[in-house]
Amino acid sequence: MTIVGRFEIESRQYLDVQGRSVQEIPESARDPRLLVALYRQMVLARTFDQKMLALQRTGQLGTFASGLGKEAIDIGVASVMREDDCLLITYRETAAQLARGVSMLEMLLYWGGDERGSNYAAARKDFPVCITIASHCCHAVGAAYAMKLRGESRVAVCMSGDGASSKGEFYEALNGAGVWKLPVLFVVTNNQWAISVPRKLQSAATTLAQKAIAAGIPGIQVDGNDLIAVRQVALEAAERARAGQGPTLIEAVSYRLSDHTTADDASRYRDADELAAAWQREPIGRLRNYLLGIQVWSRSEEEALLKSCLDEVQRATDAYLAHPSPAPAQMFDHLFASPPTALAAQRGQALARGQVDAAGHAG
Amino acid sequence: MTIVGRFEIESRQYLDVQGRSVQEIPESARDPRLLVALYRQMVLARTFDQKMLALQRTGQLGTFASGLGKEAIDIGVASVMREDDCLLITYRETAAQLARGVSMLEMLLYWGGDERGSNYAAARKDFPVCITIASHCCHAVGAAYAMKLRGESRVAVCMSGDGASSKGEFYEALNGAGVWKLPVLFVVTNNQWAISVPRKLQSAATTLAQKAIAAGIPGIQVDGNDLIAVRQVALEAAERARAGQGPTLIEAVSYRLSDHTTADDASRYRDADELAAAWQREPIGRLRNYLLGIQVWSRSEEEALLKSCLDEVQRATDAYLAHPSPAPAQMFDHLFASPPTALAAQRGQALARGQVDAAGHAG
Amino acid sequence: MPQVTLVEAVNLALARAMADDGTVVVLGEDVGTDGGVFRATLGLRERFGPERVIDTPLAEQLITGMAIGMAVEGLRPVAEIQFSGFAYICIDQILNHAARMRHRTQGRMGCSMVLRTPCGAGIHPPEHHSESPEAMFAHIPGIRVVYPSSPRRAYGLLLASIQDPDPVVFLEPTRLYRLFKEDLADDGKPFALDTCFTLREGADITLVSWGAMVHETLQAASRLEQQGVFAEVIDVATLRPLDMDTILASVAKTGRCVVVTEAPRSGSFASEIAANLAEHGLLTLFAPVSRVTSYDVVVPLSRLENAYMPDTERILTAVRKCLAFA
Amino acid sequence: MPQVTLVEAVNLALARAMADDGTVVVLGEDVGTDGGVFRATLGLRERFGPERVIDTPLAEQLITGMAIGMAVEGLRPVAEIQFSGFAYICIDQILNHAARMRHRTQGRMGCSMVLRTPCGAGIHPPEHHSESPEAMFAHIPGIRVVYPSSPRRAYGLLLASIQDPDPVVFLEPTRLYRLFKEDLADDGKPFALDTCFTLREGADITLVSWGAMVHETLQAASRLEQQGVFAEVIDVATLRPLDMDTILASVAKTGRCVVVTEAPRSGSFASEIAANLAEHGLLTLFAPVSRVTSYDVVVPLSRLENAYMPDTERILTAVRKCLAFA
Ligand SMILES: Cc1ncc(C[n+]2csc(CCOP(=O)(O)OP(=O)(O)O)c2C)c(N)n1
Ligand SMILES: Cc1ncc(C[n+]2csc(CCOP(=O)(O)OP(=O)(O)O)c2C)c(N)n1
Ligand SMILES: [Mg+2]
Ligand SMILES: [Mg+2]
Repeated sequence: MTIVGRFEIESRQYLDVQGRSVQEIPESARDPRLLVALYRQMVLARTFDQKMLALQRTGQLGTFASGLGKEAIDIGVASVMREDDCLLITYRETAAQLARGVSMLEMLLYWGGDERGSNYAAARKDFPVCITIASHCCHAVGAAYAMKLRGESRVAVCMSGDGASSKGEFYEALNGAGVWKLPVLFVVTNNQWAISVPRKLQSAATTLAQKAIAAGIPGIQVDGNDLIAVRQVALEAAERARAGQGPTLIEAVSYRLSDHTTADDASRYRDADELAAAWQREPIGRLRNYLLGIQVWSRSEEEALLKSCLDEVQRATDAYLAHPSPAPAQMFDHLFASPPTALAAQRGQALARGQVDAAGHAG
Repeated sequence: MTIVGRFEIESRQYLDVQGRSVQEIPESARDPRLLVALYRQMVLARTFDQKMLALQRTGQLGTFASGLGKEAIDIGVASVMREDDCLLITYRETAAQLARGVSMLEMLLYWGGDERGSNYAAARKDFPVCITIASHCCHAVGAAYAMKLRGESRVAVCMSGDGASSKGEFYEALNGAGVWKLPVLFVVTNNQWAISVPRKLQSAATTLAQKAIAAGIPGIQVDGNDLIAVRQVALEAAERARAGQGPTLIEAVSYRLSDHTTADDASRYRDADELAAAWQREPIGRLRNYLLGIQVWSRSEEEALLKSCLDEVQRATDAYLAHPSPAPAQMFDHLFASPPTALAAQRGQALARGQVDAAGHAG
Repeated sequence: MPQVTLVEAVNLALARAMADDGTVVVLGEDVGTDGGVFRATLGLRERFGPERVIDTPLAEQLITGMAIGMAVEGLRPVAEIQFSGFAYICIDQILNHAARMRHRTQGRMGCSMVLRTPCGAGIHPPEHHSESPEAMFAHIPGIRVVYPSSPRRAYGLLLASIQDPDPVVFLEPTRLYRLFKEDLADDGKPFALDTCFTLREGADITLVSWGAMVHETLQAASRLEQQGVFAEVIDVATLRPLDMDTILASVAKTGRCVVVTEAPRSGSFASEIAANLAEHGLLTLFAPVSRVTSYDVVVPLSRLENAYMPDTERILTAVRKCLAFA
Repeated sequence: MPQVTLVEAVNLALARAMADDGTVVVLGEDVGTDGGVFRATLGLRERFGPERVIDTPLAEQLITGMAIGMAVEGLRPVAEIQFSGFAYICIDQILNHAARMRHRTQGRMGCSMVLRTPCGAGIHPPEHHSESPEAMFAHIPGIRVVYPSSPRRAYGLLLASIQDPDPVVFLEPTRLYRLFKEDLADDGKPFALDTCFTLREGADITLVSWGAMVHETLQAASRLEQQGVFAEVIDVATLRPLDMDTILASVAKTGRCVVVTEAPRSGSFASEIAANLAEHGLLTLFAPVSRVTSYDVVVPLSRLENAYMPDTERILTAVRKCLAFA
């Protein structure tokens, strides 16, 4: 029998579910200050996430997709990015955005239904939230192509879900990035669910990392609840990318601890037991145990952190609730770089109507 | 290092380029009458193909995509299909269609620009030519789903090219067929070129068979110039499919010996040497040598075959050239099962105009 | 008779069609265990099994292309695209294949399938969930485009669409899914797929609309009646093939017409109707046909949704202008 | 001045844009070594290198999506879709992303890209190579749609499209690619992207068209002149944003209008123009606006192509009817 191709998919873990190291901690995670800083980001992200859910429940925010359980993936991946790299996300990467410098106010505005929230003051190169699943994977290829063409050592990082890995564009993007050896990291959060569709109905592939083989690029699985593993795997991929060695697909295995969005009720389609088991593996407690174990973190620091996170989130919330409403002109003013005259009449009409609305004459 | 997936891609060959067996000939190719019959089909297909090219050059046929060099793939694959199976093709599968019972007249009409050519008298279940690359891969999944739902032991066979394997729909189809374990054979003719784009620019994957790994389905490479290998690999896949064991991806490695279509001039973008080398591997001579070697075929039978093929092709050509032109009503009459009244006026207008045209008053 | 919402009517029609015809299958993202994100397919999986109520991978081209393959092979698939913004990717398969299979094979193969998708703005959702793509679909020869605006019409038109031997794009007004209820007999009776519905008769002006905007249009008509103006209200409902006869007859009577749609103005289906009126009804028109539409901008996020969409007030303004024209 | 064909003009504009601006890149299937299946990109790879003239895998969503990513990152990509029938799959990326990036980010990110594709019937090609998708693109807020009908206009409009900071869908009339030549200076001068071209002046009737049909429309105008009828001929060329002012001014003068398009009738861009004329020009119209279009059927294979498309005769018939209307 002639074998013309042999492939292996590795899976990486450094911390077990109790937060004990199962193999030597890599260089990238040996600085305790860094680990503590990343831990702080994870806790802040979760605090913010819970606040967003609360705001939604009280009618102060639109539909929102919680990132509960994926903090290690977001923060681990963001931790290897440089300021001028470029992040492309779906709707569940609030934690990564936070780490990238997108402000809480901006995210609140966006999820509150105001486009101004995507005009990030920092993170100017990061793409806005992409709702149409997997379509942004192709954008990442284009962005990375531009970087490579200009000889930059930047990378594009494209995050998506297990559901996204079934879309044609996901595959076209991986394949294209492989052809041109582009500096892209495709990070798939396999949280086991795409709304109500379980992982096994998305694909007969036993891992999602093996989707890389179709594109002839490296693919690796990582424990997505293990910050150290995510960071290390992302770092290796980013270094390869910056060195001109092309793209990597990273499957980060985790679990969606929340409902799909605030419009969803996951208890309709999944077991309480499965959810309870998943909580045992969640990333924040795991890293906390590790930090406590190596004695770079204490219960009192934990308490102070929680309080400061709550304060910070509350300040952003107050700013959000006090933020002036968007004006109807906003619909028109950035549609084109310079608005065509054909639109001027419609703009006038909308503005006049807005004034009527404001004066309370119409619904 | 934890390995969570290991994969191998096999490549199959029975006849070397000289037509000598390199391993034991499988049961499926031991009946000399069958092999001779398949050989006859290959020669007939090539004769027909050359006639189509000649007709095009003399303005009697539209743009045409020659199947020169892929006769073993088409005939080998078709040879494992049952009458009530379903074939889905692109534009280069004239040989397969011939083997399925589509008449030469029908194919001439189609390539001559007349939809009636796709109303096959036999092969009623076979899909018509699909020009939009890879879109038919999803149709194959749907057809196979219907077969499985009804508990039939039929299979859908979907043929496409190396270029097609870069399309999202190709991948979505493989992935879906894998999820439901559907009876589909995806046969990719890797003829090294997609118009002017060489195989290595389509994908960094070293084989196209490994695209199956992304979908969690079996993938295998086969020498597409070796009829015996193609038939055997297709048979194994069809048997698995009929037994409910799901889809297979077959990469049949061959070479496009012709220009892309009659509208193309391949000498603009590829080496004469590469082409000459590919001719050494072509499938018809190889099988002929084998048949001559095992003494089930003779030079005189060859001569008689060539003559009968030319005759048969000429008869079809005569019938084609004598065939009445389509009438404008044809545009309207099968658009819907029962034409909406809203279209009646337009139909009347077109028919009236047709009469004017016929009377020579307008261009 | 039970009172049902529009989305319940869709559910009843699906259940009825599946019960009556074993070849009907439902497929899409989350249509199975979850019963669809809007619950349109609720209970179908329990009743008809996972083989006929198919949770698909997240892949709209696969969903549409599979439905085509199924239809050619003799099933009657009803595919759901979860939100309208993800239906644009299906145009390729619908236009290049579903719409052409019968013509391409000169009748050898048909494509009896339905592509359902919730459409329209006004429910304050995330981006891409508020689209009005009907004009694009209505430009495609070889398909039907249906867009009901009440539970009863949703039920009768969906049954007819599933039974129809040709492909149907079936648009559902998300905003009306649960806005009001109607009596529904669940009698399995399909409606005609080529006839507009005259919802209200009147001699002063014709108001033409479809989808969720029918709601505001009816409200405008009520307001007008209080002012002594009697508007005829037509729900186009079957955009393709378009029943211009009913619209032309109404305008021949009223001499004035306002067409209301939630889609952006340029190239909207309101333009098609206005063009037909101008071509075939010019002599009966006392005033230009007015189109009340959304602006030619991207559907904004929720905070500006109301400023974007037409409302009763904008319809009334157009009507007043039309009535004042001399 | 050299005489060039339309496809040569496209080639010259691409070369000029690439030479003047190092951020311009060209991508698509077979655009590199082969110079494009119609030779629109001939010689560019030799001159500007394979990094800027990119042969892509066979993947239209990748091509379009990549172009968007490139544009956001500051390149000016010109993507080629090989034939119009394969451009429908790009609607999703164009509509959901290219058209929205600037608005979505409130100006933070722009999307300066061009999507070129050859359009229209009449060259006897295989299926899916004869489409007229302009109405679908012209319905999308946030993009420009350009459709030149002569070498000079192709050159000037393509240069302008590449320089434009926003996304442009640039449709090229395949049938005119080599039909005739024009003098062309290759002076790098862009044309305005929001102004119709009045190709011929006349006071009796306005003929409006775009793309390859401008050719038949001009022929009709010549024939009419022989009969003493003076037609004003307008090439819309920039369908979006639409310059209605020029058309309205012409119709205010002539009082009669025929709109000619190769697309199937229902929902065609001819309907948009007719609707606007009926709305804003009703009082100046002596006769209904007539639309000369293809039928509402699938583009047939080559043997019936001529029976399908409008021709000079059909335009003349419509003109006669329009002139006779009283
Ligand atoms: C193209 C497209 N189809 C459908 C949807 C609706 N939808 C939103 S989220 C979702 C599931 C996504 O699952 P996954 O990719 O696993 O991401 P997760 O939500 O688990 O983070 C679906 C179907 C969409 N947003 N885009
Ligand atoms: C979706 C789509 N894009 C582009 C084309 C134009 N086109 C026709 S054949 C071809 C190359 C196909 O290559 P491959 O799949 O390898 O098949 P081959 O022609 O080699 O048999 C292209 C780009 C098409 N028909 N469909
Ligand atoms: Mg998921
Ligand atoms: Mg090929």
